[in-house]
Amino acid sequence: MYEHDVIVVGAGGAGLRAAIAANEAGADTAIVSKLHPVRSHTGAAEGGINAALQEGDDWELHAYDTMKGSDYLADAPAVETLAQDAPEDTITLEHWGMPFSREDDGRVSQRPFGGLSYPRTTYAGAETGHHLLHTMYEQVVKRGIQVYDEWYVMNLATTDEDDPNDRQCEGVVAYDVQSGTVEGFKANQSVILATGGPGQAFDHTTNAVSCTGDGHAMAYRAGAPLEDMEFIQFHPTSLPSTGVLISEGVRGEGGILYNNEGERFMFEHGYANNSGELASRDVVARAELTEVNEGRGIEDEYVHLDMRHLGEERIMDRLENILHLAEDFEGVDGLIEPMPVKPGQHYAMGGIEVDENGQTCVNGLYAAGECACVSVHGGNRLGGNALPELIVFGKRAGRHAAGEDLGEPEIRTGYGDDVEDEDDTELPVAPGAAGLDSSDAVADGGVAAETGTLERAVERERERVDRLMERDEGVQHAEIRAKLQKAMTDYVNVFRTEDGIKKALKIIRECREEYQNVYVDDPSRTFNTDLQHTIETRNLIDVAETIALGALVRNEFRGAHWRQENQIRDDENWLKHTLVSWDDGAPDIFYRPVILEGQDKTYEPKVRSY
Amino acid sequence: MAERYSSFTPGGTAWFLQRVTAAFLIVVLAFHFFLLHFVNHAAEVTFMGTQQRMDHIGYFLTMVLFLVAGAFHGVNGVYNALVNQGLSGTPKKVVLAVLSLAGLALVAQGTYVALVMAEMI
Amino acid sequence: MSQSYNRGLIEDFGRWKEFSAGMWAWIFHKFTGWMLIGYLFTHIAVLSSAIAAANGETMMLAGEQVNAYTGTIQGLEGLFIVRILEVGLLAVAVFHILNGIRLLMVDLGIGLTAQDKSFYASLVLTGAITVASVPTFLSGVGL
Amino acid sequence: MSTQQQEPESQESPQDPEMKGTESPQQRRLREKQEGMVEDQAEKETEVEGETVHLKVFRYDPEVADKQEPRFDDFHVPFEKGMTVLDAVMYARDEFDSSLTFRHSCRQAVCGSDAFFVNGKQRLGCKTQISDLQQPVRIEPLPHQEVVKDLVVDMDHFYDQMHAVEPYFQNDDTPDSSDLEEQRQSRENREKVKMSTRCIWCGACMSSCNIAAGDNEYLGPAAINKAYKFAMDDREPEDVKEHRLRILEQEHGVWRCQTQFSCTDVCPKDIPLTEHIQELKREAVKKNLKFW
Ligand SMILES: Cc1cc2nc3c(=O)[nH]c(=O)nc-3n(C[C@H](O)[C@H](O)[C@H](O)COP(=O)(O)OP(=O)(O)OC[C@H]3O[C@@H](n4cnc5c(N)ncnc54)[C@H](O)[C@@H]3O)c2cc1C
Ligand code: HEM
Ligand code: SF4
Ligand code: F3S
Ligand code: FES
Repeated sequence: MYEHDVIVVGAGGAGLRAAIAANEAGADTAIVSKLHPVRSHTGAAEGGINAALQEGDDWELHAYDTMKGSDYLADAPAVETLAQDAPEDTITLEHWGMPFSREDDGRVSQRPFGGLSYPRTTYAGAETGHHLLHTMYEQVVKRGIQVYDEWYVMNLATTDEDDPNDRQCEGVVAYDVQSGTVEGFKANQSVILATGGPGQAFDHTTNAVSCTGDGHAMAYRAGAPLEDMEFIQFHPTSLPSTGVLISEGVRGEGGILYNNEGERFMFEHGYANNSGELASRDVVARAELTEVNEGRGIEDEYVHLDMRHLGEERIMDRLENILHLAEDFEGVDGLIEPMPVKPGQHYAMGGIEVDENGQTCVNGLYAAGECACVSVHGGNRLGGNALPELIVFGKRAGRHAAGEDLGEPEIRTGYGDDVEDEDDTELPVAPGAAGLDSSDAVADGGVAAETGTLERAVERERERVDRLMERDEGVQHAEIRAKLQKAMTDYVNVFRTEDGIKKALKIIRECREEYQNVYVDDPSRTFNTDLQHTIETRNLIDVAETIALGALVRNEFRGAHWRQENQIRDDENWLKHTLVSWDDGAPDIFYRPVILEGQDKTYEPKVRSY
Repeated sequence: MAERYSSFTPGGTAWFLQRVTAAFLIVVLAFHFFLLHFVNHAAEVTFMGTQQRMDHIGYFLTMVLFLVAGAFHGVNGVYNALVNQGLSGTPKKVVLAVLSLAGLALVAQGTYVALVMAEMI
Repeated sequence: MSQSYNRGLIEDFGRWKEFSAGMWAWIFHKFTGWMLIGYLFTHIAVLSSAIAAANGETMMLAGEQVNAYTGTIQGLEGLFIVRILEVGLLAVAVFHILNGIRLLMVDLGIGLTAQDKSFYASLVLTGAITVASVPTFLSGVGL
Repeated sequence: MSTQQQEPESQESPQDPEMKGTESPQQRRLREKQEGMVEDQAEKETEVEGETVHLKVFRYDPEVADKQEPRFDDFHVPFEKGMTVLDAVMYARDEFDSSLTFRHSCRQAVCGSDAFFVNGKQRLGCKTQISDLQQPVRIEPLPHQEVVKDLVVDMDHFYDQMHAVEPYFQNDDTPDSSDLEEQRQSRENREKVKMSTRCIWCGACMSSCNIAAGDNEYLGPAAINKAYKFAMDDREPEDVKEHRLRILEQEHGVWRCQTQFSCTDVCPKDIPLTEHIQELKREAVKKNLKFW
């Protein structure tokens, strides 16, 4: 067993930042990550970090843009914290040596990005995330923070009081990928989840193979609700064959979208008469799919993104790596031909419900980064707003987890008197646990005091691994995963219908049942990725279900979430967050109102037009 | 971290001299080859001829310098090659000593021969 | 439990087929360097016959009484095998010089992107110069 | 530039989706030909289309009886246009043998997990098109590193070397971040370090270097390049730069490099590693000469 004050699960941007902050606050901090830190998916972010740095810009504009971009589903206190802290935290990165692109006078460059009223996206070439990740890892090395890399966290060790708000997270159970041993990690103060996105729930995604929503699923099963899971951002410009992302930077610099008739459809078909290609992502993604659906797509699948007119010099200066991506993964030379692009799953706005300090309703359990939902993105994330979220809320979570006082949060978490808990949506199948395998962590009926919570959790996970390894026939996880991904992409994609979502829920149920018979073929304990992926697949099922449930109940069109049955933003009924919690193995849906009151102004919902 | 390298000695000087001698050797070696195989044929070399050439103080000095540079360059090159192959500890010290001695002997003998040729002894 | 596999010598020597230009250049440069220093020692040893010559020693060469130095050198030069060795030495030296120039350029950071081409050029030039000099080296050798 | 884009598109007949479906790949190829590009590539592709790719994959597992002695397994994977080596091994794993083990994550050449030894060269699996390779495609774990299992090698030594060069920015004198004041850096200077900052820690370079193979203590090209990134960054003060050079000019530092260039050849991020190492050698010499 290992023991530290603060245990950070995940070593992407959020995890590293949290660890640095906790370490600076004096806590003995350790990072446990299934990937070596520099392999985290933050490294794939291309575009940049939004921060109001320049004269003429200020945080209030940033907050305003973010609220508007979120389609008024973000919580103002979170958004304002983000906008206020982003500049300083970005400059801190610069002081840590992050190689930002520069202006002639030697200051960091900023570029325009979709949905922003001011060019405030701070960038480092077209590989901002790579530099962010590496710069922060360097600081982790400098501070000598302990990193357990290639340790896969399987579950949380949480006490099992009835009310999640009374539970305490005491540590995590992880297994060493290299050797296969399952061990407990005791957290004297707190556990911070920073496990990134759940993109693998879909089959066409810009996310890495490792983005399997483990943190979501673990927190969910420990009793922390998942918030706004139906809000999935589909990026309008991913390469059709692999899902590799072509940065929004291309459009920020002036790249143009064409359909197969050579029309600049964003304008010519009136999707966004003012901003055109720079309208927010959901608008552009829907526009592209509409073009394709109406027969104006190329090869019936994608549209063209053209940047040739920018000139070689500018492209080489600012978008060089886009050229490499298009060449290596699609075989297209962006200097002489337009690049094929289509929408791909990109980002999950929702996540583990936390307050401004990163804390969930379970004591001692924190979340930060893409796996968390403080709610700064609401219904739709603006490009360049995730990286500042990592550093701002990663840092806050780290400090608070290490015991620093950051003031009372304004955002509430967990089940409480401010939530609305009635729902008459009919479900096609019973969601949630199917049989033994899916019942979990918390409520195992044992008395917490007798043996330690962590010891019991470790025991349970060892048994789970043994069970998976012993079975030698059944289904393989890859089959289940592929089925799940296909269902999500077919039915819970950019365009959503009630029937479709219900079909998806049925398939998810089937996946759960099949998972009862899942087995791991590889008999070895050494670097058994088969085992790891099998455990991940189960997490994906849980996460996919919350996404589909959220999508089913929210019958309106807001931000990235579009419903055929009610294609308007329904502020009267839906200015509220969807929350799903794992209540004794069955999902429980409830709602919490959006906080639109900021420090000194209230954000009035306006029509979102670009 | 970096401390574990602190007991080593910087190797820049030898590296630099290896390049300087190389640059010098290019010129002199080419000259030497040309003179003794193309202008005068090696087969027609006589003691007289050699003595004549060596009488020019410039030529004499060039040849001695050629020798010193070549000896350093060659011996240092061999030493580097061995060190790069993972020679370390006592064997490394021994090799250094042996090579240095051989190099010095080479230069001494060569210089002596040159002095004789130049009829200075 | 976990234990890893060391592929041993295969790693170090078994992959020569997969070597790239720069690696071959390195090996050849090493080889030629060693040859050259070896020759330098021999060369000085041969030239040491000058000491004997200065002391007035003489020897017989092709029926003539000549001094020890002239005799030694011309005697050696008279041998076919020595001439052949000399051509070899020339090849070795020329390659070492040419590749040495290449390496000096590399050290100065010039033309690094053409490092493989310059290696091939060194090889070709070495071959050409060697072949071209064969007549000169072999002229008048007493067979 | 912008003049050549429309015509080919407008040649398509969008009215009839079926027609379009059948014609477009051909037209695309036509267009590519018109634009004088990738001709031979297109030809190559039609050759392999519909065929299978023959993979020979290195297998080893210390725990599994018939894998304790390393062996090569053959897989025949259906070829698809644009297929990468990573796609191929993933297919082999998901369809044929789920115990086939390799690291991978991003699928887009940024995480550096999947450097393999493919047909005799260190390459990133996700960035290597199958159509560029001769068959059978032989896939092995990175040479000069111990094999943990199948294509997974032990990276600890590589990480140790990366950590040995004090791989973090050092400047005690940064402006106050609450004043939102950044350190200034000229564009030229940022340009100078740009390539060096791209390293994704894949270890391909280290694996390809003979010297690193023979001398375990050699810092290796990636670590030296990491140090270069800081040493050449004007934002770090002079004394830190000297300190960095002192680390680098240790015996197992830059002098060990014999300019074999294989690191530069294999680097998937096209970092001019040899050039950077050489530049540091010169810097070190310059620094030493100052004291003569
Ligand atoms: C292609 C792409 C481009 C993007 N571009 C931008 C952009 O320009 N601007 C912007 O603001 N945002 C961008 N984003 C979004 C942003 O990059 C991500 O939201 C963000 O990087 C997520 O960071 P993270 O730290 O939360 O998670 P990640 O970086 O994904 O890290 C997750 C970490 O958790 C670990 N982990 C996961 N599960 C487990 C487990 N079970 N046990 C142990 N460890 C675990 C992983 O090893 C990893 O270290 C982009 C995203 C993508 C995919
Ligand atoms: C004439 C021009 C010459 C040039 C330009 C030249 C250049 C070089 C260079 C640059 C190196 C260093 C290689 C490295 O460390 O990577 C070297 C190595 C060496 N040189 Fe020369 N050299 C020349 C002549 C000679 C001569 C005359 C000798 C013999 C006396 C010689 C013997 C060696 C040896 C033994 C090495 C070491 C090889 C090894 O690494 O094993 N060189 N040469
Ligand atoms: S320098 Fe290149 S080859 Fe070496 S680790 Fe970095 S990216 Fe990989
Ligand atoms: S391969 Fe090795 S020898 Fe130098 S140039 Fe690269 S580090
Ligand atoms: S999978 Fe990330 S680099 Fe290849």
